[in-house]
Amino acid sequence: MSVRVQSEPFDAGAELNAFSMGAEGAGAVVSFTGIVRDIAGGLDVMEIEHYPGMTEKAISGIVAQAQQRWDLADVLVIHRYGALHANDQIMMVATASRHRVAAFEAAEFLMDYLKSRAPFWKKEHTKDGADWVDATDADEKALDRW
Amino acid sequence: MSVRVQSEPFDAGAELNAFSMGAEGAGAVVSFTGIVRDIAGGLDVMEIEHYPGMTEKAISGIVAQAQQRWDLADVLVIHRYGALHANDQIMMVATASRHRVAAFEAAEFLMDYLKSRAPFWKKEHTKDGADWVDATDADEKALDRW
Amino acid sequence: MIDVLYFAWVRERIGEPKETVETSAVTVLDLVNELRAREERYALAFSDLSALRVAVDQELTEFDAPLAGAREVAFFPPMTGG
Amino acid sequence: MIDVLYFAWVRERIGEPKETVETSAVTVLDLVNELRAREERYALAFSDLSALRVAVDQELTEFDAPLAGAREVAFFPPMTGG
Repeated sequence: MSVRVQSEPFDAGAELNAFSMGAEGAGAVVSFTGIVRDIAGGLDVMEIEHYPGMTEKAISGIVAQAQQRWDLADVLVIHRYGALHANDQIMMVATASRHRVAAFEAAEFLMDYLKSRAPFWKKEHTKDGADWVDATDADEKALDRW
Repeated sequence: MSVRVQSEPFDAGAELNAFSMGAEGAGAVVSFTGIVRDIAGGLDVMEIEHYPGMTEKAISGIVAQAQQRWDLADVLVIHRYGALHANDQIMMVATASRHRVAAFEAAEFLMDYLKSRAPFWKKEHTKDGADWVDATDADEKALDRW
Repeated sequence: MIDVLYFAWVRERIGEPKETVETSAVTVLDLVNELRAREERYALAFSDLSALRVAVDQELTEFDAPLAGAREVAFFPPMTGG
Repeated sequence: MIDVLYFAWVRERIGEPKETVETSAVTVLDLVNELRAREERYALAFSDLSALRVAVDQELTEFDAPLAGAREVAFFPPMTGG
């Protein structure tokens, strides 16, 4: 398991290759990359605040749950904080397993939990001001299926 | 949409980065990489036969179905044929969408259909002989959920 | 005249990847029955149709599909891609 | 003595990210009520607890959780990671 919380950008392709190389015996590798979208138009900065100390702990706990539920060769989570811009990569998750279903399900589980159980908060700064992004009912409901 | 059927290896990380760069407006990119496993031990060569002419057509048809069902910014499918070895990458799929659920579902849909509706056949060569890999009921049943 | 293609173990049992067949078969099944009657290797390859798949002009179809106008028929086992 | 941390708009409403509080509160809710009674900015930040989440010693928990032995309590809105 590898969990990284960082302000620096990361190279998703290089991370995917290193992860796949290290995941011995895996027949299936799934990755998810989250990218900053300029939804309303005019996004200046996407600020991501987090809770140092708790963040790594919360993510590791979510990964441990995934490892209990699925037979995973390895798991990678990278999540950035700080000032991001449109089209920047915010985070990535990768899962490796013998079978594709486990790799897909575990990646979706991780994403659903990272969305609303890891201590990150997004604030959108535009020329008109700044607003905290609201959590959505859909994100909360996504946890029900697990 | 990009569909490639080739005997040469590919660089999944470089493909993922190029795909993400090109998928404008996407907030979510999902990739799947399939890797040759030496399940029984002693795998010498995994031979992949395909049906030139039909293969690209069948894959493009599957991708078109995915594009009808989900709002996708882009889709990439690469599938190799020929002689592969344990730990070689056989194929990859990538999907880009505004939302993570669409990107995940479309990638799973593509994988389920590529498994049993694209004209590829695997043959495992070991020191004890060579056997065609049987299609599984699980792979056929996987289509029922779509 | 129609091109008949074989893949995977069907190809191995028939002993060749492709042949051109003179036929007036109306459906795929008619063609299969003509082939079965030819030689033992065909009868063997086509002994269990539930273990086979067929494509007409590179589109997956069923054994009762018509052959009118078709240029290419392919027989193969269930696919194992991915 | 307990460290109280605030994040996102809770931090902005309170006006600081962290403070150390002298308290004999038994539960998180007791602490919230003590804070609410202090100043308007606290009353405002804690006006709707259904819009808030709480962690005690960096573990998510509920507002009726006990504070015995806790060193750190954090208040924040629902998370929006990923």
